[in-house]
Amino acid sequence: MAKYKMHILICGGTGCKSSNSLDIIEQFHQILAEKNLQDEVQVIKTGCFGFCERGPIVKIMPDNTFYTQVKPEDARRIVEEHIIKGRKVPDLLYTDPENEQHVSDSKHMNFYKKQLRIALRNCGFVDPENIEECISRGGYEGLGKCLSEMTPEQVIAEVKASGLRGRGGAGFPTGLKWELCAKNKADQKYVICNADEGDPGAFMDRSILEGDPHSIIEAMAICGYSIGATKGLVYIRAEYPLAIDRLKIAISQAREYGLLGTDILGSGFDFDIELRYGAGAFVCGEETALIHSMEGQRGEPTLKPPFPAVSGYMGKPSNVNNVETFANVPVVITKGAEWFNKIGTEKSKGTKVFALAGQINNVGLIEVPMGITLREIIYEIGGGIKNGRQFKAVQTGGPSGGCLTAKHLDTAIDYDSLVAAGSMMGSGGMVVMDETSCMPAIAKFYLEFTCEESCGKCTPCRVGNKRLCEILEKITDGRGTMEDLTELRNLGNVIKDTALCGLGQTSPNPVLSTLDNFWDEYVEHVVDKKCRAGVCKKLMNYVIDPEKCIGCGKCQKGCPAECIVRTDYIAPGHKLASMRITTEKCLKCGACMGNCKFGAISVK
Amino acid sequence: MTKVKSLADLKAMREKLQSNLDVREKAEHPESLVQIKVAMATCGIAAGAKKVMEHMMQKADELGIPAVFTQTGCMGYCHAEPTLEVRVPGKDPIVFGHVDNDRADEILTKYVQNGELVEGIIPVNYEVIDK
Amino acid sequence: MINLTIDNKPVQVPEGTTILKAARQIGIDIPTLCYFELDGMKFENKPGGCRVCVVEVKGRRNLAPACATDCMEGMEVLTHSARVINARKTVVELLLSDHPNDCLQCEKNGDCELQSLTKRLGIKEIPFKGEMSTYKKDTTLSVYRDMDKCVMCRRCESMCNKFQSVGALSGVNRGFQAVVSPAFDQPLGDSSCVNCGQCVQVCPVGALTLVDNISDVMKAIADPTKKVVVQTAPAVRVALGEEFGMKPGEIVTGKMAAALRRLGFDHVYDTDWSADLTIMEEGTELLGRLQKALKGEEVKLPMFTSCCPAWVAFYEKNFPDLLEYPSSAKSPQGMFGAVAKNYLAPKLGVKREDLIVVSIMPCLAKKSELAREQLSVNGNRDVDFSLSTRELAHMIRQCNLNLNDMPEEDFDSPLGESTGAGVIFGATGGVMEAALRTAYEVHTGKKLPRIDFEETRGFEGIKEATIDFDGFPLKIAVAYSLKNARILMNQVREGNPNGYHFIEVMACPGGCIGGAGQPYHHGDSNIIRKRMEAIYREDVGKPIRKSHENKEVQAIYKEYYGEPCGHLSHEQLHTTYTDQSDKLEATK
Amino acid sequence: MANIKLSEDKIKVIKDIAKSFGNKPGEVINVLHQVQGKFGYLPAEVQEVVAHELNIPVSRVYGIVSFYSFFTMEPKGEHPIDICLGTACYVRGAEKVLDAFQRELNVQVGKCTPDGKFSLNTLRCVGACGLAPVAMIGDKVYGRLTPDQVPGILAEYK
Repeated sequence: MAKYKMHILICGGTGCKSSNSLDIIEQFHQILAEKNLQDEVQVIKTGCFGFCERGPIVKIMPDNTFYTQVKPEDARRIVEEHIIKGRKVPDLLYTDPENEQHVSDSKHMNFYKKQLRIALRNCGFVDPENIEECISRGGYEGLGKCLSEMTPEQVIAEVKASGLRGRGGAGFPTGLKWELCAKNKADQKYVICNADEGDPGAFMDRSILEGDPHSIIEAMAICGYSIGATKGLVYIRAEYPLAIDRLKIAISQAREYGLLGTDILGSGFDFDIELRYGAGAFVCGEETALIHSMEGQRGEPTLKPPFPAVSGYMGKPSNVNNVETFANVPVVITKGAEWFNKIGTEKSKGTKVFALAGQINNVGLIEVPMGITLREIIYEIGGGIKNGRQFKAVQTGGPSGGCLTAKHLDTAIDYDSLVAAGSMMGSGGMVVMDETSCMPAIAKFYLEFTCEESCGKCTPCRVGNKRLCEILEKITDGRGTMEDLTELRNLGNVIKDTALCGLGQTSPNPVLSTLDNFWDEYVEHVVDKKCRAGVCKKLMNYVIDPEKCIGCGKCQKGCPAECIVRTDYIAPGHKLASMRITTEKCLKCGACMGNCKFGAISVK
Repeated sequence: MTKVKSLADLKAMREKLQSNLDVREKAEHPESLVQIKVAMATCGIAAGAKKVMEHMMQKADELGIPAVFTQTGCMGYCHAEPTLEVRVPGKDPIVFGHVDNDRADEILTKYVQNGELVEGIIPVNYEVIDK
Repeated sequence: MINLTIDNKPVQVPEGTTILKAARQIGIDIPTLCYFELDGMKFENKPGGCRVCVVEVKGRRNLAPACATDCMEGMEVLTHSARVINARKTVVELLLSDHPNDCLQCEKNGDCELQSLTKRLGIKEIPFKGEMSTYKKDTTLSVYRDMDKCVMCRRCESMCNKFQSVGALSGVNRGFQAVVSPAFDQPLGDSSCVNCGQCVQVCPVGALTLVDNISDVMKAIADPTKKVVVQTAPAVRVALGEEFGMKPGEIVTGKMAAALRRLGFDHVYDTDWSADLTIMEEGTELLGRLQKALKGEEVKLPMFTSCCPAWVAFYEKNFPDLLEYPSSAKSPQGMFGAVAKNYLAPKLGVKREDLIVVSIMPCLAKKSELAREQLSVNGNRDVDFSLSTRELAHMIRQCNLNLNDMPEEDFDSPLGESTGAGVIFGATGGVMEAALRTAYEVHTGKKLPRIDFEETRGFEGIKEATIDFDGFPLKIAVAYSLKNARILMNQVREGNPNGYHFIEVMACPGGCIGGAGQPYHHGDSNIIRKRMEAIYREDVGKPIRKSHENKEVQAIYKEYYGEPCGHLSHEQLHTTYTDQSDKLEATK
Repeated sequence: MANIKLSEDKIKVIKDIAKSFGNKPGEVINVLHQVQGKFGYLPAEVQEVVAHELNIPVSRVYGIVSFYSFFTMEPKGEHPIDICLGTACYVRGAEKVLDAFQRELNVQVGKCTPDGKFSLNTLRCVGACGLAPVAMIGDKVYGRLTPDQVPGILAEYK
């Protein structure tokens, strides 16, 4: 077996892939062959590195050099300079935005410094399509340990002791969930992996499946062993073709190596996994809806009880956990509950993966210990707000979460502190906003999503969210009244109190939390008919600064509403009279502003 | 492929496979390893650095030294090629010049394993960029 | 047993009891909307979707739906705290914000559960204004759909799928656009719908209503050139009283006949009479098949009854390969129409076209049945209009009458006499029992040792029995709900492993007494029970209880038809079935 | 009830897919995924055949198809065309541009040309009001459109 001296790791995650990372791989192969280096340098397609902001990412090992935004044509330089001559290619290195210096080693990048990677431990490190790489990282040893050294009860006890909680949203203790399912006797039970990530802007589950599918297979088998199930099902979004492919490859490799199938590792334990495809319904993240969808029904949630642990898929006891939760399980077993327990806060143990997005310098996927503050995430890992603007709010938990403000920046984040602050962990979306974001408009954006994704089964969600959305539309259109604000709050609270499932119960959070934290902004929209962020078009006025206007008339020609007229005023130094916008006729399309070459038009 | 039959099998397999990943494993925790940087610019290669590096990697393996080898550019000691820098955990890096296979063995057995200094040390006169 | 308190009142209930039922036990009536249960008939719609029945449970984060939350030891439930009332009102206000405000003209005015909820909660205005759902109106001959009024309770969907296995309706789309509809939003008439109308019976609002034929009938009555006769089905007389404030199960046969006369019908006859006639035909057909079978001749067994038009439509659409199994006898409505147009019209001295036959039925499928080609002669229908029990009640009120004040009157002759056997056609198992009473005596030539066949009675979904036919073990089955019928039909398809000879099917819960044209029972299955009791009471009260002993039936055979299953009766009293299934047709 | 009209080979494709899932009703979503994968969309006739093969009511199949956003009953063309009908575009003559596309392609909004090359849809705003009127073909944005430019643009794709 050839022993490679150097490894080139290239991100094959969906993000980097869509910006040509596969071509880069192809280029590397070609150039290495040309230089006769194919036996010395190995090219590995990995899962997501997380630093999607700067993709495609290429990492050179062993010197741990981290190249960002690599293009296929850069491959030659990397080979000729770095691989052959040992000189790093400086312009492809990551530039620290603070001191503008190149950073070559990911260890020294702020983006990675504060991260602790448990669930993402193998993402960006191993070739997800090669089970041997996974095994050499200790993969399946957790399963081995369970099967040969532990009873099912001990496994559950270990998971319980670790304090691991569900990473999909509500944070239900994983060990307890397993125990409930284990207690129910049945001829058949199911382990279900929820990979129906539907939260707009959250993609950690996809990254884990793409980067480390074996950890999920291993964890599901561990769960199966502990609850007495021999069948596993992964409910995965059909929109994740790459994750599906990788998972399929991983499953067949695991079967081939005897890590799935009958008599796993000589223990007498049988377990196998099948895939089921989601078809685009956010509500199917809710476990009862997910189960109905797997059974070939409309993905409508049903009341609990009965819980899936009692009557789940096909009426059999079933345990549903999401991808990230499962990804933690093998580590809990191999490193032990005690080790895991030390990470995090009192009630939230371990780490959480967040998809960092919005007006922030480093967009990407991060994994941090519970208890980290928002400040650390936003300013250290995230590299601060884009364009040096002011931080305004951060939205966590996607459509089910709320908006937190500067006063929450130093809160240690975990499941409970986020709920106390009016938001929630959710699946881990984290959208950072600056002063250019309008909070009522943000609330409306999320409500529109909820309305689109509501299953329509219960009244509060079907009609209530629609009405919430309509009231928000009224407010952002400048037609709102103070009574509307009262109604927003009352209706939001009723929906929270009466909706059938988790999606409905949490759907008013974006409204309620912005009402709490940005009340003034709502009042401005309603009373002053003003949008300070300049987002709500109907509340904006375009004005021409007569001192700056040279009177070229370009704005007038491009105005669809013919609302721009020439005045009599000629500013000092100009030859032509300035233009003026007739506000009453203005459609607020912004065409004039785009046409003005002199920056004379602004929004007030 | 034969199936993995037991946890012991799995662990044995891991042992066997692990070295393939060493390059990456070690890169993740370089501070706990012996880091050996071989200057491999044109002059170094011309002076036989590549062969020395290959030899040294094999030797380190034989001796069971947890070392990570990286290639680096010209260190500026063209007069003493092949040159390499050795950083033993907890110690300052030392640069050796005129390294051939024998000297390489010596560096490993004497300096790395026993802490004895060997001939050919070049005084370092600059800071490494990526410290 | 579980102990809990509801509104601070202690209550003890068995495990598995919902808060809703526990509360009812101590006189606390929590309002519901989507929740619907037919106790003892294995039908339940409990999606927990409307959220009207929410209550506060101490220690729980959010409100709990009482209809679907089981009582737990030590639970403290509040059903009317300020939080609950506010939530409940808001939920109903939300429903109203997407509901047309046309109560006054709505078919369901006065019978609407949303209307009574609104009144009960004291909602005076709707604080929410916004987009309202709009859908195409759609109608079959029986069912009218105005889905703008749908509140997504899903009762109709459950009825259509879980109870009837017809599968015409399904929840479609999602979110605010979610509604119950046939596939591709196609007209209900183009779907697998069999017009059983049970969706109408359970709809809490005016989204699904019957097709109203009152004005057609009034016009005919007002037309001096027409003679208008009416027939009334057995189940009507045990339910019509409910519309006039009488207790369920009150028998109003005489008052009904009197009211019909006052409405202006020229002659008031009884479908019970033609039910007896049906037994003569169907019973004879059964005996014929059995005798052939005994002789080892090729014959289709089991024979199915064919009086339920929803059932007929169901097997034409779903079991086109088994069309030779059901009896070819027309339904009592159909037979009455045939007799009226062929035999009665000349007797009354009117042309066929000038005799208008109206039926009063507990059923909505009858409105579709009368349009079957097989029930017309040269485009003139044997039965011109069918009114449901509810429409008859409307008509009585419209004509300033009160059923309570009516005298007891008899039906007209010659199509007015009936036996107890004709009466019990209205309940599940009744056609079977009536047939057995006659077939036994005709077949054996002996008098029945006992008239009552208890084994065919009651609310069990599928009843089976073996009847000793003087040494011959006759295997029978009785089913109500088309889902149960489907089970039996599938058995027949698989070779009739249970060896049935005769199977009765009725589509509606408890038979015609639970028909879609009956007064709304709003899920109170006791009402259906009372109607059934009344049916058997009426049976016992009849001097003659076997169809073949009906004097007027005997007379018409003597005078007109000759013998059951004879040539003329075949022509007029029997029918044919056609394949109405979806077909896969390959094109190039 | 209606007769389902579909070509023989299409029926066969559906039958084979249904069979590969054991004709089990519970597999309906998997079957629909594969069928859509083959045909690109799920027209009514196709759903009828799926229902027939799995022995479930077609209303249930439609209930599922209309629930999940991944399933579509409209064919998308090889080059999907989206015309912005936001206010800014509308007042600058987007409707005339839309008419031109309709005329050139001889196709209604929401439909696909018979050869499957183009499908035509409208949307509310693409956020490029400065370029109004705007149309998108695939991912490419065309701005400041006039009706007489339409034939030339379409020619790029023919």
